[in-house]
Amino acid sequence: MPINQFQYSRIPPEADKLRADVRSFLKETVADYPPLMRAQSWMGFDPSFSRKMAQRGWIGMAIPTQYGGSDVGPFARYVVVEELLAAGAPVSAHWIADRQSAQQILHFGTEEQKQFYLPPICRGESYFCIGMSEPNSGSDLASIKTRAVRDGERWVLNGQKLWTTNAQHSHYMIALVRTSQGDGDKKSSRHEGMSQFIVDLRLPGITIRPIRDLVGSEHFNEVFFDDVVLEADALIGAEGKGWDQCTAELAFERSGPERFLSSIALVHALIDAVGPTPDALQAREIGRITARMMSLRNMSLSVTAQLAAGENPAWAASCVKDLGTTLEQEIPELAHLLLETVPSVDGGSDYAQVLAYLIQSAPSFSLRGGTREILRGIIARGLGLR
Amino acid sequence: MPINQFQYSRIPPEADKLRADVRSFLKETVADYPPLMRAQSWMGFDPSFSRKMAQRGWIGMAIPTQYGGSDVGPFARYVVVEELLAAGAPVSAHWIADRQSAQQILHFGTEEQKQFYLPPICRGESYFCIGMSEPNSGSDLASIKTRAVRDGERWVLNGQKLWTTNAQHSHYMIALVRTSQGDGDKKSSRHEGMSQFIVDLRLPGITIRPIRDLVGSEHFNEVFFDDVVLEADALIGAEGKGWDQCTAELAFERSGPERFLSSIALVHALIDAVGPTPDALQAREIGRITARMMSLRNMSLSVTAQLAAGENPAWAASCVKDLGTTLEQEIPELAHLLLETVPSVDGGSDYAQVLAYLIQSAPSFSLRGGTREILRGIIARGLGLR
Amino acid sequence: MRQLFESTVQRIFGDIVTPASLLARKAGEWPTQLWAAIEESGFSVAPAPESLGGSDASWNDLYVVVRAAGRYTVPAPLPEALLANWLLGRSGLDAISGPLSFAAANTLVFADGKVTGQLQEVPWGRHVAQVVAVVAGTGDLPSQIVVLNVKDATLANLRLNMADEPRDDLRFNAAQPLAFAALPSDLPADILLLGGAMLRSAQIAGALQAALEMTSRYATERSQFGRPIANFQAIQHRLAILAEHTANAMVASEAAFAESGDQLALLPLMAAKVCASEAASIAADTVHAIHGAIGITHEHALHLVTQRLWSWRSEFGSQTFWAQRIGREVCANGAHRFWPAITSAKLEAENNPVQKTTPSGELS
Amino acid sequence: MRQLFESTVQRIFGDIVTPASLLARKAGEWPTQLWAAIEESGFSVAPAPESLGGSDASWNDLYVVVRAAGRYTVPAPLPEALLANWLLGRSGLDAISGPLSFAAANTLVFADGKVTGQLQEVPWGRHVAQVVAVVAGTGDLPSQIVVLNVKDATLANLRLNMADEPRDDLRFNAAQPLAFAALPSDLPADILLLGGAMLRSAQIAGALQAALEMTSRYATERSQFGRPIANFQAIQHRLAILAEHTANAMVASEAAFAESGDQLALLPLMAAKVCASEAASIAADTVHAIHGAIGITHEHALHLVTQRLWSWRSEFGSQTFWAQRIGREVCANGAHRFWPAITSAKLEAENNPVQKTTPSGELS
Repeated sequence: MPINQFQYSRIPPEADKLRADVRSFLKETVADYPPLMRAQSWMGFDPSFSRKMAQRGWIGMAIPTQYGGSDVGPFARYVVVEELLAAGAPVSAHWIADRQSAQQILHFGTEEQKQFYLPPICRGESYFCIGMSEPNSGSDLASIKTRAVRDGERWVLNGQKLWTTNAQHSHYMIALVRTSQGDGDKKSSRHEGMSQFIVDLRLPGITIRPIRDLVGSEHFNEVFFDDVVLEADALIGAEGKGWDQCTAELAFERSGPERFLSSIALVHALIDAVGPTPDALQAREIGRITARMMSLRNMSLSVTAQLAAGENPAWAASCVKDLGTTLEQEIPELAHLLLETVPSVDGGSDYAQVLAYLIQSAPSFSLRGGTREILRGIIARGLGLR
Repeated sequence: MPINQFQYSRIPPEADKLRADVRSFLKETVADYPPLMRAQSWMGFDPSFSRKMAQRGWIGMAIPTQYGGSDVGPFARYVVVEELLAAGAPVSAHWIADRQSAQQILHFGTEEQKQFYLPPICRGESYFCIGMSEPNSGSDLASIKTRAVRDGERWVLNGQKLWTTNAQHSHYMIALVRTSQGDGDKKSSRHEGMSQFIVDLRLPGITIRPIRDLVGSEHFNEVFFDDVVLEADALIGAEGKGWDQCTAELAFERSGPERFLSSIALVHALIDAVGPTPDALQAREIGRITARMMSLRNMSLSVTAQLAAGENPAWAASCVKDLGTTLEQEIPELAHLLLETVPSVDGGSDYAQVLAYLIQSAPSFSLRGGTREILRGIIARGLGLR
Repeated sequence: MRQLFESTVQRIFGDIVTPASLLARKAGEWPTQLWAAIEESGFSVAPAPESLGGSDASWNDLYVVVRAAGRYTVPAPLPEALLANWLLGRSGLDAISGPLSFAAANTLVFADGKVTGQLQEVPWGRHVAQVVAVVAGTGDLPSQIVVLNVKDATLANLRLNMADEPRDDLRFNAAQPLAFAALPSDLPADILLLGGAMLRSAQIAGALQAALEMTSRYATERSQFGRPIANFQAIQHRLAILAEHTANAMVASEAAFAESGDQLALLPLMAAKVCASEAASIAADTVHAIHGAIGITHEHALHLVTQRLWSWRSEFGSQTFWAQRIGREVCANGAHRFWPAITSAKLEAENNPVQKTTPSGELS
Repeated sequence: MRQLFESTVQRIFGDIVTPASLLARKAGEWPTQLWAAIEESGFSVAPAPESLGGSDASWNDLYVVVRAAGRYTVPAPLPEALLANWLLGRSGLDAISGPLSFAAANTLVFADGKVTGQLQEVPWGRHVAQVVAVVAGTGDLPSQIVVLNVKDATLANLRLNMADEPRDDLRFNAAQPLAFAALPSDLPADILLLGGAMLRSAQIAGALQAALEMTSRYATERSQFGRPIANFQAIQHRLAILAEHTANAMVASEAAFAESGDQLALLPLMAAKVCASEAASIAADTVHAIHGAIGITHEHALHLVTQRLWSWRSEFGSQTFWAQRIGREVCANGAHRFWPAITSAKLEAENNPVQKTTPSGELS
């Protein structure tokens, strides 16, 4: 049974030592942030903050030093990342580049690509987005239609990406597109013929249109490619292997502390609003949230240990993501039942505003990094059910 | 949208007048029952209690007077039934006969069958069980294999029924069996070729074996038919129409107060155990149970009004059953979180024993009258989803 | 009457309150055209007696109006005006057809003909002309209903609920009420909180109908993995559960209105707010999960419904607030009075008239 | 050590504790053969120091033993004996290899060398020979650990949990303890309640593994509507959620054991009992729903697992009990100490050493 992959793993002491440094850095930098700003956490975009982090060696911690990283290993990175998220630091600018894009370039890129892309990422100056979803593709990524066609040494890119987080602020997109014939509708070839490209978003023919969401923020974008000409070295990894390259990284995307800490700003606001003597209902729910956050962190660390040992914890990471999303989405639902504070926007107490923000953000938690249906399908497969 | 079928309906005053009579009858008869006995409610089997009820005209209330019923209509019957269930009266002996079998005989039986079967039912002396499920059929009733084969004027019955409630105490079974060729596996004919028979359980060739359940009770039975010879008049309704006849009655089976009152003995024990000054958690959960029980009753009465008006509320009845089961199963789950009483058997407080009994009975609530999957499939069909 | 009401409000709302017009509104904006249509229709004064300018509409008649206000996500204090005018009528005061709201909570003191204190979380407080409140009685003095002129108030702590509906505090300093009268002795002092909860339960029921319809339709239109997502069992089950809770909230809120007359039906309305609020939570979760990313964009109409569900479930007492109030009373009464409370839809009055110490039907 | 432990207990349990033997047992019956095997293996005394008759096994080593006791639904107080012997060892008393249990709650008074009062809900109380309890200190007197001879007791309020495991009260009247010693000052007086909760969290984790395995297998073997029920999306999703909660309970309970040494890891063990108890509820619901009617028959082994899940989730503090204890402490500490508590797995000691007033690691 894959369930036995879950074994308790402590953070090694040398990694845990970093924690004090990170906390004092956060005290200097974000201590005065208002709660509503902290609530945005890894959706908060602040290049100057990213550069400050980079100066301390906290971006590219899993990247070799020859490319500008500090190569201190996954647990040290874990400590830094969880402290940032718990404090609601604005990490969005470098987030995708640090977590995912740099890893992909490191694993699948050429030496030239590594030397070109990785150092600025590690300096906190180069930001990436991920071009996966398209109109009508949703969870069904194999149905994408954006296509790159060879033109001599180059490629010509046409199509459209949708729901691309931070595209309007990013320098590059790593895009998954079709490079061979077939329209993706034939069952046999659904996952074949896709490749990944690093697309410089300043190229001619690219139009980026931000999408306003229900709280008025603009995180998502539509990105249109109209005869965009890509040089040969825009291809990353092997032609036709884009799908495999994407899925290989999913365990990183699905098991980190961002998978159970998205609502922590509300937990903080709630504890303050309830005060030191909770009633029986408030005590139970706050205690339950505490217990589940602790144990989810232990699940997440268990996956980190598997990653550190070179194993493939794709199954376990799906468990962390799905259960973590459950907690993140439950927290605002529980909170609104514990105090007679009507959530509010454009005025009201800190608690009322953080509550309103997280109630409305919670639906997006299960969109990022694989819907629940996808994750549960993966888990069921591991149990031998399909 | 079928959702508009749900309209609030009051119990008519003339039906509600019965309530005081029933309450004083219950005061005389069941006031001294210990809580654990009340918890069994409609699984409690007591022929003398059934006969007492019949003497008051409270069995066969929806049966015409010419067949021994009191024909006072569905709301009057509703009042009597909900009072019995709320008090935990032992109604099991006549329950199926009164709720379902008498209705089937009334609607599909010949005049001779009505005259023969209905009066003893209304006297509380004739008990029925329902032979539907078989080994490996479960929710998939169309896959049953028990078969009756014509032999001149008669039928010869062979096969096996499973999970037949009260078979060991009943006089008759209304059995759904195959009467034409085909084995039920061909999609086109899955619901065809089935007929219903009233099987006298004293006939030669019938073996009844009670099945012990996880609390040590024996409600379920296996019933074996080995060349059982049935007379021509054992067939009820039209040959080959057994499936339609069964499904026509399901609204009665799925919308009554037994669909949300199965755990009421635990609510009573819980309120007593909590005492007059609940804490914030206890108050909320007890209040929530109260609110949901009230509103489920209103949903159930809304279906009763539709039945009374001659409509077919099959869709709405499925909603009542599924949501009612949710409440019935939630009550023991909530209760065990409200007091630090470890549930116990073979000793312990009334509350501890009622809690243990209902925790262990709750799984069966979603087996009776259609599993959740079946009910939700019906509801989804009504919403136009399939 | 009820059917006429329903078809009339549906026509008014259907013409004016289109999703496109709602999405184009500015946050907290007053709907001038819509309110004019409401005034012209006479709905907002309907619950008052004819002698006081209304049309004697019963709560049972008005249920469909309030539910439709939820279903069409009507951005105006029509439900609030109905309750305010009902209370004015019960107290012998003239109905008010202009923009009208009420405050369920306040810190008012009424002395020497002047009112001082604060009205809290007044729906549309910054826009309406008049507000109704109850000044709680002290000692021998009975509670008073007052009608206050918003022009006399200082606006404070302005805010919007998640659906951009204004919820504002109003401060009065020795303001003279436009009208006042003693609260009828058969009404509890928190009648506006109770009534507000009843209104919201019906609005939620209407919004649930809209959510169920929109999402059932979307599931049959949207395809993934080569087939409509309505084909997936997980989607079917979630929508089935949503339908069950929608039915539950509809029947519970209708019961509260239908059993209300000169007094409000207290236990039914509390139960309705508990069930509707819980259904609202389930619904918002379900419909966003099924719609996916498109559902959280501003340009899609789904959030018009879900932002109201998220807001209304908390307004005028959350599920917890009313459940605790019911639960405390149930426990105080003991197990033997539990079932009689369910069948009589009253916690105490009918079942134990001797021990009754509060006004008829009131729940302490 | 841990791997050797795991393979050894699995062999013992696998040989003796078969589903057939479990189903054939009488309610509350003592497992003579099984206990003999346990004594022979030396497991029950393992946590005591070698000098006192044990083998110095750590809680981290013993985790797999306790979890296996849950997984194989072992009908004997082996987990209880482990905790009792650990506490005896910590107090310098000899380990006990005979049938042994403990009482987490009691009303004992220890004066003039005699013990009077009642032990409550002692696991297997009617069958064991000796019971360990902590007599709470009063004033300057420290708490005392006492070993009591069951022969000196009157059995009272005998009962079984849902899995037919005895839970009995024992009354003592001026009984002389078989041994006693002062409770080490670094241990809280409710150490047996805390330890009991930790044991049950690991037993639940083991039972969850069994439930997940049995039910995943059943779903692939059982067909309805012409295909294995494992093909239905609703079944897949429910088992996926069960797997998530099983993983959660496993890691949470393992963390509690791994972080426990001479003291128990208080916050981790409370969190483990909260998570494991919640997982137990989800699991019992899920596996019965998937098994259908066959699962509630006596002859099917499913109830061996679910009756333990239902019982153990309530024993030594329910989910509510421990969650409230954590929640009260979290609120008292304030929001700024919430995240440090998560990362240090301590509610107070490390994060605020100055204000510490209770013994190290203790949670009031």
